[in-house]
Amino acid sequence: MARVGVVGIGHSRFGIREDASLRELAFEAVRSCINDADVPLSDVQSMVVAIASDELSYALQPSAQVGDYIGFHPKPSFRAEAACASGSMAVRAGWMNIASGLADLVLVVGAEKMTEASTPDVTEVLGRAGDFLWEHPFGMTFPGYYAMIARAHMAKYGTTEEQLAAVAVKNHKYGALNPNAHMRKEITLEKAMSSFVVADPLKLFDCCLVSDGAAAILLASEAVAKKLRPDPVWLSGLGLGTGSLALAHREDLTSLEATVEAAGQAYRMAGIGPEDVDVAVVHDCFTIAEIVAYEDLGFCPRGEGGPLVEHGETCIGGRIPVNVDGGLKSKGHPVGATGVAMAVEIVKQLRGQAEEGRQVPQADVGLSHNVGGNGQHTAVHIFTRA
Amino acid sequence: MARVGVVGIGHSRFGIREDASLRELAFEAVRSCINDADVPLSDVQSMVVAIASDELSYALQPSAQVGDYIGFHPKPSFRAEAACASGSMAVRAGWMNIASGLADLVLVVGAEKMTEASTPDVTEVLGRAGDFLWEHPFGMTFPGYYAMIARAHMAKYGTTEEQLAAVAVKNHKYGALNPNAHMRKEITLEKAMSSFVVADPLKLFDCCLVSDGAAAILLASEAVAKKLRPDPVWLSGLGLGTGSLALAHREDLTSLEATVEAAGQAYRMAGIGPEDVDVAVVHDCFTIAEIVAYEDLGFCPRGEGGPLVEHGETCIGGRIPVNVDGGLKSKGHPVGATGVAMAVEIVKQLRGQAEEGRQVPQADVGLSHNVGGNGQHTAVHIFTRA
Amino acid sequence: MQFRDFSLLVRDTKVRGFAEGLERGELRASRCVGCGAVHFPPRSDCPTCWSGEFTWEPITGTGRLITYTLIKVPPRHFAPDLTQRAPFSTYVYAPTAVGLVEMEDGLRVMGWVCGVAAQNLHVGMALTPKPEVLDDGRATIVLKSEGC
Amino acid sequence: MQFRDFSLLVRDTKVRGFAEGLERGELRASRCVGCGAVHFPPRSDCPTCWSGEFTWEPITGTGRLITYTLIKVPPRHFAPDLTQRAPFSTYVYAPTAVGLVEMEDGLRVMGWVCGVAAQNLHVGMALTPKPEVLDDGRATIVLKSEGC
Ligand SMILES: [Zn+2]
Ligand SMILES: [Zn+2]
Repeated sequence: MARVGVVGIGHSRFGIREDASLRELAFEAVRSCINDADVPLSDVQSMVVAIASDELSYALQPSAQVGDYIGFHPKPSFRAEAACASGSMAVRAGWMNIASGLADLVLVVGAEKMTEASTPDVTEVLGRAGDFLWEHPFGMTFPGYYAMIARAHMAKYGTTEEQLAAVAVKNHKYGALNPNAHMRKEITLEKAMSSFVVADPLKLFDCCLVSDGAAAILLASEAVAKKLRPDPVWLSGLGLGTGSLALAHREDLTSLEATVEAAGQAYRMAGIGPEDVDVAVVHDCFTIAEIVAYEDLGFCPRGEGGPLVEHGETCIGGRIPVNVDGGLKSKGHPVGATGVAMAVEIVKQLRGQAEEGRQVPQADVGLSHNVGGNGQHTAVHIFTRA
Repeated sequence: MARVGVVGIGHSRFGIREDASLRELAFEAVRSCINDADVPLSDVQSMVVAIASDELSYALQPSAQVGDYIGFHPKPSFRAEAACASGSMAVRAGWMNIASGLADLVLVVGAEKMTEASTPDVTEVLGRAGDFLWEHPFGMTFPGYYAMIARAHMAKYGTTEEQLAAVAVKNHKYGALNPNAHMRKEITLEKAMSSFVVADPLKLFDCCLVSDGAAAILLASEAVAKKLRPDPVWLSGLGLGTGSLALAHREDLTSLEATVEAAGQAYRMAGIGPEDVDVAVVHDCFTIAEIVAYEDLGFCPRGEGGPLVEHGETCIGGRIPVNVDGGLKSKGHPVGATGVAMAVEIVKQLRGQAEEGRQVPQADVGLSHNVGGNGQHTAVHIFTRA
Repeated sequence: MQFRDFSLLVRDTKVRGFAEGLERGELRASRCVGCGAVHFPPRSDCPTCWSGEFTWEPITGTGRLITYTLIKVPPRHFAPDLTQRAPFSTYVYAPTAVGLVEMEDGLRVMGWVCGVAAQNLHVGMALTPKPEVLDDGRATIVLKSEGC
Repeated sequence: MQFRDFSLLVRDTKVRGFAEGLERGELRASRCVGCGAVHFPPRSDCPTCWSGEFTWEPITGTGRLITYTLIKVPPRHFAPDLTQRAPFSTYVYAPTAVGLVEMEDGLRVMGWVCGVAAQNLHVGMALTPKPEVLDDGRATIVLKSEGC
């Protein structure tokens, strides 16, 4: 199968970006990506844009805002979407664009402007990522769905609220070292445990931030990638799985079928297993989601996700470092940007360019895991140096 | 380059479908597609879904509603979007999915449920397909943009309101023969000319209908397509172009740069020219759009689009039959479904399966043209029998 | 655009019979005429046998709570100060618990938990799903404890 | 979600200086410090030289109408009976014409046409774009005929 390499990465600062609109955020990421790749934008043949919400963007075809503002027209561009996993859909479509032979240099951009809307509005829009017809009418919010997953995990495996909080403490520790992170400050277990309840058992510090931001990567065919730089990182495994719309229909409420499916596809395609992964970014929209991801990705046996983080095994130096960029939890979660930002982080780690204190030593194989809604879509991507 | 064939087509009835929700409409199209292909859905490996508006769907990741309802999970699926051209983005992504080697049997579904919202709400949402920041605040609506294009075309080429009306009369004539059409009734030139003004010079009968509906096609790799049926239609040319977000930035207001770009790509890839096209469906969201499409696609010289339709050259028997399914004008325009429905129609024509009175004789080469917004995105696809 | 109420949402579709059932105090699943599969939430098209014919049957009896949460930060459509229009269920139920019960035949029903103090909720407890018409005349689904 | 007014839309971005200009009666384009390109609608990032530094300059003088329309069916945010909140420009301007003028330097400005009867509008006529503060205190852009 065709090889596709990453030859450029760009990332805006995540946060409450009152200084920048959706298109201006995207420009910021594209400029840094083009600079990193050292390729003029005029050489790029095609683009895929991820933006999760029309409504938050006040626009149909929000990708046109990005294409217009970076001056990309009349070249091909379209939007890929799967809620919070939109960024990974764009990465996947970018890969297909090249592997199909349609283009050999493709820009992938993810962006979201979320903080203009009020918190109840954002809660409303994100809540619709679940089953808006049969579950949303019960006051179900986005945290509510994950709260139900957490409650089921606690009942089945004895997972504790302290273990959930340990995810937050770890991710804030690394986020504090990431200049692009939304909230660059460490938190204590006590602080996390005593924060107010959003949807029991999830507390404020179990929930990711609502952020503005953008990220971009430049993908190239094998021949072009090798010409452009000595160290392309290869996008070697792609997996995409889906799950039932209603949480009620999940056979096992403590696992995301979509992740298991996506991980299986990606490992097979890359010819590796979970034990080969040196560094991972997983979708910690809520702390419980990171624990479930450990298990679904095969980083530990079922039910042992809580102890894994509690014992520091997902810190640098542990068995498998996870979310050493701060994760969605502390780096922030501008939904459309997230999947692309995950690719940026893994490439950074594999190039050895992460900031001091959060670089995983000798990282040759990286994995990203990106979930849409409460498991309706999951993408798993594997990146390798060789 | 890899060949991709169409091995199944499905189409719901378009109209004010109070009897069916978004997911139920999609099911209707998928069922008819699977029946047409005579392949179990369990053999299909991947899916791409086109839905234009999150907001009209009351959902983030609206594609999950379709995947869940047809029972597709845990298999891969994502949404492709470019407003009214979303359907063609899904067709393009489906092609890439196969040509890249990721899958060899891919379902492409387009759907939209529009008539639940009020007319001012739909007008509002569609108006945001243009430049919502710098042009929408001037009361600009979707018809307003095309009215400005019409006014410029009239000033430059002497195009008349009667010529615009002739497009409507032709499309209603053929739509009356299409059992899936929203409005199956012929209209007279007098009726079209005397209808009320929506955005001067565009009158009610210059505007397409707001409809509910869905369409689906099944794509296959060359080897699988040949195994499945003796008469696959090949998707031989793909073009995707983009244009400025603001109408103000178009160098020539009487042409869509995105169409010119997309047509050039598609003709090159298929190795044909406009003179080789036997039947076409073009994006007649407004009558002026069909006239501009004639010129941008090379069916006639610049400025001669008005006379072309006036002289019956785009009827069956004329130089190039266009929109003999009724077009968006009379068949209806459930935005996400439209691009996929266009593919369905061209395959039907190339198979010789169109209803009596609207089958183009000896159609070997067909073309679809699908515009997002007022020219921010355009896809041109070429289908061939050989 | 505003959130619309539950009954309205299903009224426009082939499962509108569900809304009619709710109003009559009946919680209904749909059964596929083609293959006999029973679905809740109800469906009107079968992805197994592709039939589009379904009949209605009531969901009765008691189920077991398999998970739950207490929503403390409600979405906009339940936030009383932020919208004048209270859809479907009014905010009086928030922050009451929302639960998911599994019936004996395996069907699962989501609803508001009624008559159990938050600290007494536990996975495995018996609850009975019932439709309930609220004082604003709109229907919802409630999971009732014994004696509630 | 409601449509927000124009000034608010640009206030959150790097082109917020445009809104400030409007309120002072000045219609502003932006000029790229890197390559000198002038943009309207204004930009704050240059896709030619990738500079992010821009200065403001007023758009003055008279342009030619290159196209126009009369919006007879307004979108929701201009439909007075359908929303209590009148954003940016109030409906008093609908169904007045909306036009696009091209200035001598090639910049194009969209705005409400003022002081010309519908039947007297024609492509090529001279109009002067000006900001105008309406009686609700919000600013808009108006294309004025001589003497208006
Ligand atoms: Zn069945
Ligand atoms: Zn410049």
